Amino acid sequence: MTVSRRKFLAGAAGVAAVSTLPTFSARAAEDFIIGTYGGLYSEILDAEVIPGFEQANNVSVQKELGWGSKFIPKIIASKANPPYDLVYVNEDESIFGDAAGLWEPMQPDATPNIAEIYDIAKPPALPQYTCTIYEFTCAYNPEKMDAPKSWGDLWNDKITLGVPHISSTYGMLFLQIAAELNGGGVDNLDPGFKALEDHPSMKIYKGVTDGFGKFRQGEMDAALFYRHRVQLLIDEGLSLDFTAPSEGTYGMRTGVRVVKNSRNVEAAHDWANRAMSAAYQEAFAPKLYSPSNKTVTLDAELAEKHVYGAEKVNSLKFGDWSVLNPKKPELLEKWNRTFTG
Amino acid sequence: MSSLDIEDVHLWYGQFHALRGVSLSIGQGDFLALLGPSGCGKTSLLRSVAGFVHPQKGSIRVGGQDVVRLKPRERNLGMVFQHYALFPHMSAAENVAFGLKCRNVEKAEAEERVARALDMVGLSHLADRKPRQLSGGQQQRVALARALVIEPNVLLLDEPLGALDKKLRVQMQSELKQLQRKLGVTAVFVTHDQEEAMAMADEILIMRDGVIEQIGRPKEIFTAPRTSWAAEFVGSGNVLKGRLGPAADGARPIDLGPGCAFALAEWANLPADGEATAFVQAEAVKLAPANGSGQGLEVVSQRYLGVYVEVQAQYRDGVLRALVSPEEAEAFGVGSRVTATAAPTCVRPMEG
Amino acid sequence: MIPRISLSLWTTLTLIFLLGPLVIIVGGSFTEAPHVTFPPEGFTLKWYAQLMEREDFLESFIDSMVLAVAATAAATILGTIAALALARENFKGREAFRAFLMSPLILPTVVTGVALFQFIRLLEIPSNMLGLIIGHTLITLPYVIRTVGAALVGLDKSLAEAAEVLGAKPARILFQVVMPAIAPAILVSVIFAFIVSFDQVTISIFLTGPDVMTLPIRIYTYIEFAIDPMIAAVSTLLILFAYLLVVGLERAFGLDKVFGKKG
Amino acid sequence: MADASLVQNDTEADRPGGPGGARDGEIAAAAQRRRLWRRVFQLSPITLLYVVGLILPYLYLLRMSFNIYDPMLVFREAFALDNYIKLLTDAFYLQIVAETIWLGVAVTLFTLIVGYPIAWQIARAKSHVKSLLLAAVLSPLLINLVVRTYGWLAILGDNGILNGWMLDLGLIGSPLPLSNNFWTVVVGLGHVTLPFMVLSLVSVMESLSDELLEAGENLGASTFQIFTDVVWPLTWAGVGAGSILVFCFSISAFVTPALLGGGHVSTVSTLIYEKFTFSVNWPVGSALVFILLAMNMVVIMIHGRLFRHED
Repeated sequence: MTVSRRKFLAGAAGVAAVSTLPTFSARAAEDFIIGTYGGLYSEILDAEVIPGFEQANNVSVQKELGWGSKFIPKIIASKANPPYDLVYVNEDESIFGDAAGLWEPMQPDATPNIAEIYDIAKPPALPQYTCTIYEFTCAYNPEKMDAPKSWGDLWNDKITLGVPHISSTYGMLFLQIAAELNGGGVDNLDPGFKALEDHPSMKIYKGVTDGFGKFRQGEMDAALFYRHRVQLLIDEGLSLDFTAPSEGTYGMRTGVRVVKNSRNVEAAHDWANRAMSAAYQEAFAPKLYSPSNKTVTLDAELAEKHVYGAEKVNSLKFGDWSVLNPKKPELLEKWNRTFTG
Repeated sequence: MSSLDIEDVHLWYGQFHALRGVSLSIGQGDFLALLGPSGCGKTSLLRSVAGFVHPQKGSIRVGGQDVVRLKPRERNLGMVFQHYALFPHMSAAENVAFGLKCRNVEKAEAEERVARALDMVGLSHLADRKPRQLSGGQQQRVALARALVIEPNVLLLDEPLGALDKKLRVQMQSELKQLQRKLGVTAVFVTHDQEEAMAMADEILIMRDGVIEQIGRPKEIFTAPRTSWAAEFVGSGNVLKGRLGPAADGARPIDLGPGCAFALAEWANLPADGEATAFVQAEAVKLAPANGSGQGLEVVSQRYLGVYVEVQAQYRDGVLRALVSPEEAEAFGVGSRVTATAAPTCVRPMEG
Repeated sequence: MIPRISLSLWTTLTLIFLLGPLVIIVGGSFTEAPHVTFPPEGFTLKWYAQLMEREDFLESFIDSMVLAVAATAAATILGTIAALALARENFKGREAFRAFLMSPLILPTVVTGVALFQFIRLLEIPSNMLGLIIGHTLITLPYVIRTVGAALVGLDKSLAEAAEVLGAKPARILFQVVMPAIAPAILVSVIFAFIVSFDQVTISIFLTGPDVMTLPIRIYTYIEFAIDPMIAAVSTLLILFAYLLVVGLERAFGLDKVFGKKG
Repeated sequence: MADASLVQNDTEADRPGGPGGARDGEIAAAAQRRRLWRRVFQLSPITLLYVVGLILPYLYLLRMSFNIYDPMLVFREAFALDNYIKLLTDAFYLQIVAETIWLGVAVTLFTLIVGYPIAWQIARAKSHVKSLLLAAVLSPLLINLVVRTYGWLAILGDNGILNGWMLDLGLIGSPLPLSNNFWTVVVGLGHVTLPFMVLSLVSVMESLSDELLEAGENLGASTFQIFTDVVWPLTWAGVGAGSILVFCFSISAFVTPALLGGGHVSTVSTLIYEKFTFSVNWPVGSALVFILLAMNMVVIMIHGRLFRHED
């Protein structure tokens, strides 16, 4: 009894001591660290991208899974010795980091594939190596309402409107749409707050998982939502459809940036170049991540489900992040004032 | 203050038959001691009266009213628990006042009664102390005051003195008895200490394995135990077993071997011939030096008990105990030979 | 009678409340539908089979194990020494020091994580595991100090006195009298610390890195659309694991010493 | 370990000087030095850990809270009280602070009401029933925080399991709005903090003897009176120990309020998280941390008053 207890404690202490040892060793030079998304995204990277990249650059890729909102604070906290070589970011985060000096300057020469990217997804339109283009469409339940012609049709007391939380890119865009419908705009978002607040029946959703749950449970009848994710729900058999209202739809460009003071700038640019390649984007296309590369060709059935083709891509509107980014603290505060408590 | 009548009470704990048809009756103001070894059912009986256990059969009447269906709080019985069960977060006075509060006694009256109760047990000066600031004896008194202040129909005491040292216990015994007399409250007292029972009770009930072995006045229990088990338990004398002889001089001798000359003055209920069992108190045994060596009984030990000396002598079937004065005892040293006898009226027949 | 019935009814409702989410998750792990449904549709083990092929989840499980064992060991050793010291040293500001040691409980764990991360980056410590161990040790220490401290308060002083009278040296008193007497409390704190560390999300969010990714964070980043039945399967296995751990420790050391006694 | 005696009591020896000559003084001084070293030896490892893992990081945050937010640079070095002044003069933030406290109190009351009876059952149960009940009470701790939270969403949603059952049974005509409000968060937090409350209560209730309850009953107290006058005051210490754990846990939680509150519940903790991640406003976020900390201290002081040991 006494012996077993002592052994147990000694064993535990031993395991603890040994287990920490290897982790004290400093980060090896050949490690290449990226901050990227979990779930499906990371699985495709593992299967389709990383093996080839490792071989070409003689590095070992290590992923940290998360989101830009987690990567960016970590980069800010350790500017001189960044925890990543490269991170995946949304357009607003890319622009924010540019202003805050978090990125290595873009090198078009080191990333020749940038030539194949749609103009709206690369400098000067956007300082980012873009690999995916999303559309925020207007999803609605056809059993509850007719296809909305305008975003304004969502202000309708027969339906519950899903409103994305402000802490996401599309949350701010929807706020802007609401403002624009009511005489405001990117410089004056107050009418948007008022419109959301006045909606007879609205429900806030926080992120895609929450949105999925609320659509599945029938808690939301219409909402601005990722188009490819609505498609997933439709394929699942939910009574759902999507449409582009007359005011148009917003898009979002996601890509990578090389983190300032990266120890593998060269390899990082190679990754960026690959992320913009047709091969990379074709690997992601079956899972409905829409390409930013003009040369990617998709068969008709798949193309139907994608933000695809120059005409479609160029029809998208984009947020003016140089204006919106600095407003984030203020918007968050106003949001909390309006909708909580 | 009421009489207590218990009739044919049976109690099972699952398969275990703890009380097997107990009946007794005590009058108003009487003090009954429940005596018996642990596990005999005495505490179960007390708790049945209090209402904490529910006999499956039988009736319990307090002052003529059947209380079996009443909850403990409706029975108006005072109880002093083995470990006092004082509420640790309340002062002595608050503890005593608790029962009055439950009865919605008016505040002024309650205060007065609490003060009186505390005064009665001599603790007025410690009214504001918490139980853990009191000594064992003081806690005991608070528990007693708490049980009495509600003017209970019957006072139940569950080995209340068990946790005290001997000197304090003896002192509390007499105080308790005096108080009970003075208030005239009917009391039932559980103990496993026969001396305590003798010292305090008007009536003693000896229990064994869930049945009443004997009930009677202390003197009766002491001088005439009904069975040899009771005699052993009380431990006050000798159980004699032997063949009865024919009557002579109004008594029938009982054959216990050489050196013993005992006879029964009362034999009406005994068989005309054959084995009989009798009881004789140690004090009643008279010893005399035997004539000549090898005759009579051999004294095997002497035990000094203060007023008396207990002399043990080996007879044919065992050891005979006799209480003699210290002066007399000098004649009966260990190894000396004696003869033993007793007045025939002191030798009582038993049930075996 | 009525109070007793309502007490039982209330307890039953409480048990449903406590176990409800568990039942749904465990049930959901066997569903044939692509997302967790209740009651489950059909019965399949395919989600478990799918999970078995996931090396990343296995790696995260190992990371979490290593971390939880290290943090638990560190917290138990440091916490027990501190509790012993607090129980017998009588210095000025002892109560303030005790309160200070309990402070990780009152600090929001996510902030502790952020603050610790910033500080570790400031020192340019390259190991994320070290940061995680420090963080987890800090948030589990109060449980150890509380539990062991409470046991020391209740410890019969005459035990140590008796040993001293018998001529035992201080070290012997500590290891053969005091430690065995508080062993159940130490065991309880080991269990608590392990569970708290193993399931810690908030402090780990910023402290995990490419070299270590604990299982709760893996789950957190894996959930994209909904809890799919594979996540339900992971959770079910973890519940099973935790139960086995508690039962195993209980068998080995006897929890009844702590929770079994009745006044 | 120089002296492991538990019976050691330093108070007397600590008294400097006293009667006796210089030699005695020397011995006393040596003993005092030994004691000092012993304390240093025992308490320095843990102190070091706290300094490195807690004090220095928080000091860094404290310094940050005096900086000024800058949309471009994240923060500008400064030494200004602006953040605190802004937060403490803004009714909105004060309201969030008040709501956070209310959330903590509500969860504490919830766990107390739900947990007290089951703690009583556990304390009075026979050993095998006791083990089962304890296992059930501990089970919320065994399930992953995120998974558990989504589990609650599945149960409490408009068309969730609970509403579904109640509709099927005809108890309600239309779904009740059970999710995404303050009380959903209370239920979710109450679920995971219940073990802390129940275990604290059980340990106190177990030392409550049956004799005390019987004494109350015998003296004529009703079940209610026994509860209010005997059981409740004697388990008050357990309530105190449990409530401080539950309260602190609740006000510093952020995943549960963020997910179960459906964007309608803000606490100081969710606010801090958003300030650090979404709006990258570290100075204000840091200042909020210290406001939360001050709030905690006040609550703990009040708690200490409320649950003060007598004598």
